[in-house]
Amino acid sequence: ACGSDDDGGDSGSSGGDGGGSLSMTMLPKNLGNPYFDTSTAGAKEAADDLGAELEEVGPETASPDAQVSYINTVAQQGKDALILSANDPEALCDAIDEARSADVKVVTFDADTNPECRDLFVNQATAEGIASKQLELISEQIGGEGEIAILSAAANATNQNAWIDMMEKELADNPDYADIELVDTVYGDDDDQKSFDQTEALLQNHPDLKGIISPTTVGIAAAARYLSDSSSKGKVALTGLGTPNQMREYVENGTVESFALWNPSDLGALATYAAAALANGDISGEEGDSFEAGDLGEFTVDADGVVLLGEPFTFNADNIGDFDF
Amino acid sequence: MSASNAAAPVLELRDVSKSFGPVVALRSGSLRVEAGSIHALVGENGAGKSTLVKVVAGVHRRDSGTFELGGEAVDFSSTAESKKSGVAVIYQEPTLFPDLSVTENIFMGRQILARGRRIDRPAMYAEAERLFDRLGVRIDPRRPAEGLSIADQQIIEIAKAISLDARLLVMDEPTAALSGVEVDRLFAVARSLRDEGRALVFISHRFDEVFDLADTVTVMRDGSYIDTLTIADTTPSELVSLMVGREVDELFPKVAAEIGEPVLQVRGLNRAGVFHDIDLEVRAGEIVGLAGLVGAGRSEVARAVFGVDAYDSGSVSVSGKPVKGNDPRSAIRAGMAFIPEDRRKQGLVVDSSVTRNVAGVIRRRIAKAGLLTTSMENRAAGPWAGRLEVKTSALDMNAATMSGGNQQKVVIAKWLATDPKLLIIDEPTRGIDVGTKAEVHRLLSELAGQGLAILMISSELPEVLGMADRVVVLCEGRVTAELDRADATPEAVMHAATHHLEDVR
Amino acid sequence: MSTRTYADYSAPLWKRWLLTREMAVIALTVAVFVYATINVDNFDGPLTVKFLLQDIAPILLIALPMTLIIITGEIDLSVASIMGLSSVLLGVFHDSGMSIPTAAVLALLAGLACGALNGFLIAYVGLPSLAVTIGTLALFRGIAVGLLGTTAITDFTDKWSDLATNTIGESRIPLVMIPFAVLTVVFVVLLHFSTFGRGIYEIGLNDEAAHFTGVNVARTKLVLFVLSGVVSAFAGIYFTLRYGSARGDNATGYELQVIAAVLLGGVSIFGGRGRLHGVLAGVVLIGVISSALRLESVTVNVTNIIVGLLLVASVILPSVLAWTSSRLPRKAATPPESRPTPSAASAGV
Amino acid sequence: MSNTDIERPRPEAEVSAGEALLVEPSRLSPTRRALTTVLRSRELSIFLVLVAVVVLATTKNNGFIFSNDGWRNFLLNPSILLLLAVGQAVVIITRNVDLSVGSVMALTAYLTGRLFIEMPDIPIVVVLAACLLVGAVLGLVNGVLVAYGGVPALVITLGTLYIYRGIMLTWAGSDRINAGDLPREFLQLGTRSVLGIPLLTIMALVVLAIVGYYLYTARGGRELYAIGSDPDAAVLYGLPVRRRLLAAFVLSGALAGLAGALYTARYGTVSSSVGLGIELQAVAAAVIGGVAIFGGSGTVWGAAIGAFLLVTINRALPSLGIEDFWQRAVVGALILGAIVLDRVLARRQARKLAESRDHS
Ligand SMILES: Nc1ncnc2c1ncn2[C@@H]1O[C@H](COP(=O)(O)OP(=O)(O)OP(=O)(O)O)[C@@H](O)[C@H]1O
Ligand SMILES: Nc1ncnc2c1ncn2[C@@H]1O[C@H](COP(=O)(O)OP(=O)(O)OP(=O)(O)O)[C@@H](O)[C@H]1O
Ligand SMILES: [Mg+2]
Ligand SMILES: [Mg+2]
Repeated sequence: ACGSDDDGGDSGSSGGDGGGSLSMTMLPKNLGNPYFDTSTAGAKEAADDLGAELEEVGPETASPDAQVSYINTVAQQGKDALILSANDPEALCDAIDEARSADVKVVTFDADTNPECRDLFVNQATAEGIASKQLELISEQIGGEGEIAILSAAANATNQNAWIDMMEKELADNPDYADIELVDTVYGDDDDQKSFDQTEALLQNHPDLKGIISPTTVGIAAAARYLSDSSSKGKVALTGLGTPNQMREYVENGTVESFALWNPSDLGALATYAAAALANGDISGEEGDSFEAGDLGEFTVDADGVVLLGEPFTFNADNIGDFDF
Repeated sequence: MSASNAAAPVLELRDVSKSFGPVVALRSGSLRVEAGSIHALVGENGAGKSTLVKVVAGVHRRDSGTFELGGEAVDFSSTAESKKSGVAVIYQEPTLFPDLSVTENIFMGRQILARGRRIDRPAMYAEAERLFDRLGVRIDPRRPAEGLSIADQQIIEIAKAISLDARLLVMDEPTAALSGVEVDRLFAVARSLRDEGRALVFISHRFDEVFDLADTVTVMRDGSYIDTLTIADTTPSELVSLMVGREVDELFPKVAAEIGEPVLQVRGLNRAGVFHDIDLEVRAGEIVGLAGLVGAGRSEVARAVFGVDAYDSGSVSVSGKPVKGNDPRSAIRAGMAFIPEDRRKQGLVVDSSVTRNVAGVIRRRIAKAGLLTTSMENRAAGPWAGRLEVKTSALDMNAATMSGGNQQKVVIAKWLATDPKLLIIDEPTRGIDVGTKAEVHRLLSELAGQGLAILMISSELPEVLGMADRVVVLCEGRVTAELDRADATPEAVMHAATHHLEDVR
Repeated sequence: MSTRTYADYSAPLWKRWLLTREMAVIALTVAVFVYATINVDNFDGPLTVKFLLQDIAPILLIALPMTLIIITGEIDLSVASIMGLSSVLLGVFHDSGMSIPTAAVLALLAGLACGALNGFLIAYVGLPSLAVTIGTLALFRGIAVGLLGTTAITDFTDKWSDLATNTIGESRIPLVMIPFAVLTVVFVVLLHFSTFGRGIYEIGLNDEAAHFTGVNVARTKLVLFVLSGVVSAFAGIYFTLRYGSARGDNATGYELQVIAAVLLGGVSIFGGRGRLHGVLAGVVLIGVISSALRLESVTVNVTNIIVGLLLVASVILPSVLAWTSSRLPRKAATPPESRPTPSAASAGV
Repeated sequence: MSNTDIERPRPEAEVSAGEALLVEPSRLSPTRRALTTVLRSRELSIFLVLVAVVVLATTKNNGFIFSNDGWRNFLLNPSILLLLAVGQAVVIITRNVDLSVGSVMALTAYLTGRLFIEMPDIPIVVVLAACLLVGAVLGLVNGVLVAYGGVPALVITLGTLYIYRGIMLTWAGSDRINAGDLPREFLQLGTRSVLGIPLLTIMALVVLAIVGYYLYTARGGRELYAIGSDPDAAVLYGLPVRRRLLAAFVLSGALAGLAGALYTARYGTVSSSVGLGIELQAVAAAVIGGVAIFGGSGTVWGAAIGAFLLVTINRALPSLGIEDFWQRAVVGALILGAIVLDRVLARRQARKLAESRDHS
């Protein structure tokens, strides 16, 4: 690991409150979401590594207006950096602008805002990568033909929508998937009970459904729980993006064969390193800038200020025991 | 009915007092009731009878004085305790639960239980029917109490009380709404209860009933005990002078006024279930008394005339100009003023200041472009409060803290401030002490003398007879007599007020 | 006729103004503000006032008509749903090619219609406002969510969004405070200096007596619910432009925040009591507390607990005080002078 | 209206549907009377609406009810709301309201998870009892403040709505409960069926039956109605008003507490949004089921059917080809329809009463 860069602390920042060290705020979509709990844990480790101060705040429910207040607070506090997963690509921009004019560096992770609004976006995986991974998994599980449906987060969740678009496009274009029909897309709003009920509704309204893709950790866990004790268990395949701890039970009992995800902890850590690099003035967020991210290695900024973490990883019964997050 | 000291009276109250804030409702009440007797309690409105009853019932806690039941000192803090000690009370105002059935109302809290502490509805229905048979009435024990007439509500209260099997039964004006036949049945029941050795307290304004039923009578005046007499040794006129404490004539300073043009004309006013074919006329300078039993529909007629209630058909006009129905504002514009019977609920906003109350109706007139300030209201209200000599230290005092008489003055001030042509006044002196009563009467006479037309509703016959130039009698929502001052004897009015009932039953 | 004269007031001016519930709330608000300025880092920063006012603006706006409604003894739980509906309508109309002003006028009209529906059912059909507005809370929100699903419309031009976020000139006061100030003046005059306002208090204290003195109870209530609908729609439009996002679930739960602030400001839920300056202080108090706690990185849960406790305390305290003061004079009361007559002997039969 | 209805014909025999309103004793036989009462009841009409919704949805989609999962979900999904609606109905009958039930439910849902995490071997019954108890205590707090503070329940429970949820969220911090934290037998509680009826539904129905029976046949139950019907008269009458109010709030709290535990069993996870806004649904279920918001009338049976209707409509809308986004609008319309209908019927009854007085 590279040592903490103490004396770079106040360069380029309006000087936070702590004397010298960087102070950053982590603002996930909402609190109490296991996915973000994991990413925050990663971010905290990275912050410790950097000798920076990192604080997590956030709303109870994933809505953009609740996030705005927290972004405003960061502006008031004059923090060095804000690391944020956006609940809406547009709605936060005014507040972010205000924070940036108070010299706060803004890094989005997991879910982006419009590229003009923020300094950097740390992308977990390319949208194409995520979309095709999930299609690959579901196709494998249902034997390449039949009806499938998508259980997403909120209908205006940026990243989910991007993935769904990609999936639709690929389903139409890729001859391998010619026999797969996407019959419905429903939204569980990253709310547990709603996702659960939506799963039920999907099964009820599409008796011939063969598979469900849920590209959100809350959704896949709720759907798995519904399936695991319904008569559709084993008949309807389920895949998507989930965390191993939440999904372990369902993989072990056979409800779910495999699912994908990157390591949210790494994602949080990378976002933190990127934010620190920006705040310290090591990089400006231009395409081609590169920075060290501790154990994760060196990363380069791509077009539109995007930093890519890597390809998603597939979890299944053989490997799930090796992970704990 | 524990076997306590046999010589001790069932109920003994000595020097009991009770105040509500500044209002002294009961100054020094005393009452001694023996087992196996019916004890009448008489006194004017506001004499404190109901307050005394409520102390016995545990509704109010006395401020001082002694209170013994069967020789033992008691101090009830809830009605549940008094019930447990064998006291049953029929309150002046019915206290029924409108959503529940008649039977449930009778047995609430002490329902007949079957096995497993389960309420035994059939047994309760049977018992209720037995009670109604004893009272000689037919009421469906299963129907809800909602929508029962006042008389039927009162009968249920009576059934409730006698079913309690109490050693002391207090009845606060139980007969006010009952017809002759119903009263007779009630009295028969009361006598049989007395003969079983129970004690009864009976409050009534009707002397014929007091002399018919009671053995002993206690007179109260102004919150204080005056005297206790055996019925055999007294006469109605003695009771009246004890009650009033002065000559009755003095109470009604009627001055002759010149009677002018008709001001109020009511033609064929109808409202299903309430009143029918009401024709009324009140002339300038005239006081018309509207008499009848409680529940006869007098207040309803007045309310409909003034427009706070709707009517189905008929017409109301003031000085020849028709007044829109169900719209108090157009009645006010036409020159009507209405002093309702329930001061605290309808006449006043008791939690508001004297100013706000007095300026309540005229505020649209004193406002400039719809805007007004408290000082504008004070300027307008002050003189009116002064003319009626409202006893208060400042105009921003809440009306809630005032005595009933003063509250009534505030209401009168509020309406006189509108400079009306017609004043409708419902129970002008209810709950007002004797001194103020005379003041109110003098004021009404004076106003009539100045050419105001007055329609006065009163349950006190002497008041009606003493004040009115003409008496219109209502019975079951119909006009049954119209008597000139000369013809209006108590007998004539009471006959007209009840004959309809007796014809039907 | 001898005419008495009276003092206008029973207590001197300062007592009538300072020893009030409203002043207590204002004092508490000032105290919390001063405390936060001294002790909370960055609370004294240049952005605080702006953000604070922007955050509480919708609540301030809706609290105005809500105060009047609660003073009449009614309640309007549907305000946040009307905000959501007007937000969605603004978005949908704008999306279909209308200019923002046209869409905003239509959204305001929709708010008016919503308020009129509430008012009609409550004032003229005579239904309890609690039940009616629980129903319309679901209905209006349901229409909003139904129209837009969970998608959002976000393509509002900056020109209009800036109106909602910019400040007045160089000051730190957001532009939205101008319409708010105008509305405040209107509502203060309406409630405290007009015949209509006197009627509002009378209805709350005793609607029967108000009816008897010629106050048009039904029409007054209808007007208030209509005002509430229009102001809520206005708040919804502001909310939409501020966050640049028209969503069906915008402002969910705001009704309880508004009501909490109004009650905290000294308005009695039974009606008849309360003043606008207390209410505005109540809104600011909650805003200052949340803002200060957010700066201290205290979670919103703690803020909610504090608001809840304040609310409970604000209704319980007067009862407790009344109870204790009613106990005191009881002991001090002197027995009334005893009358001569009563004796057991004369009562003997 | 035919004369065959009459057992003891009388000269002026004019028996109408308004018979029950007459002052004099009814002339109908007890069975007929019971039948008219049922036929005219709000519970029946709302039940018929429920049947209509189910039939419609089933004709469009057989699986709505005629499939293993369809049948199970039909019974299972409303159970939690049913518990809350029963408690809420009891409180509303006393002319109060309990807005804190959603927060109480969230608190005990989290408590359930915590208990299993701290003490993995704890018996399920103990957890259920603990949740009932905690709910009862929270309800008691509401009850004490309302009954002894003499302040409106709306304000108090609005305050405790914030406080209880705040406590839950502060306590939970950022941990949430996952299915993996809970024992399998407990999760099965949420899904197991006995004789084709889910266990959760059986529990809810048992509670419903007990409360319904109590309200109808116990003195205490009837006193709750009396208190709601006229609180002042209840005091004058000497009913133990405060004690009964406490009991009503404790019951509502305890049932919300139980609902929290069952929520965890059913959904397996506890997030911060458990029970958010469900208080208004519980009030809505009661109101739709015919419990008057001003107290004194209505039954828990009605509230239970109301809860079933609300949840079932939600499930049926997609089958009927309506996006489920419109569900809340339908619920709102239902509530308004229910209270307007009540008012229309009450007015008609009042008119009949007035007329019957003229003829008597
Ligand atoms: N709760 C109360 N608060 C204030 N004053 C009261 C209250 N109850 C009674 N009073 C006042 O106490 C006085 C005595 O009232 P009470 O009802 O005992 O008279 P009453 O003899 O029963 O009269 P009536 O014959 O009209 O029934 C009245 O002046 C009344 O206004
Ligand atoms: N709660 C009620 N429900 C239905 N009808 C009622 C009710 N109370 C009164 N009535 C009816 O309204 C009519 C008028 O009653 P009300 O008591 O107002 O008459 P009143 O002559 O003014 O008596 P009071 O001397 O008490 O003022 C009566 O026919 C009565 O039966
Ligand atoms: Mg009396
Ligand atoms: Mg009357």
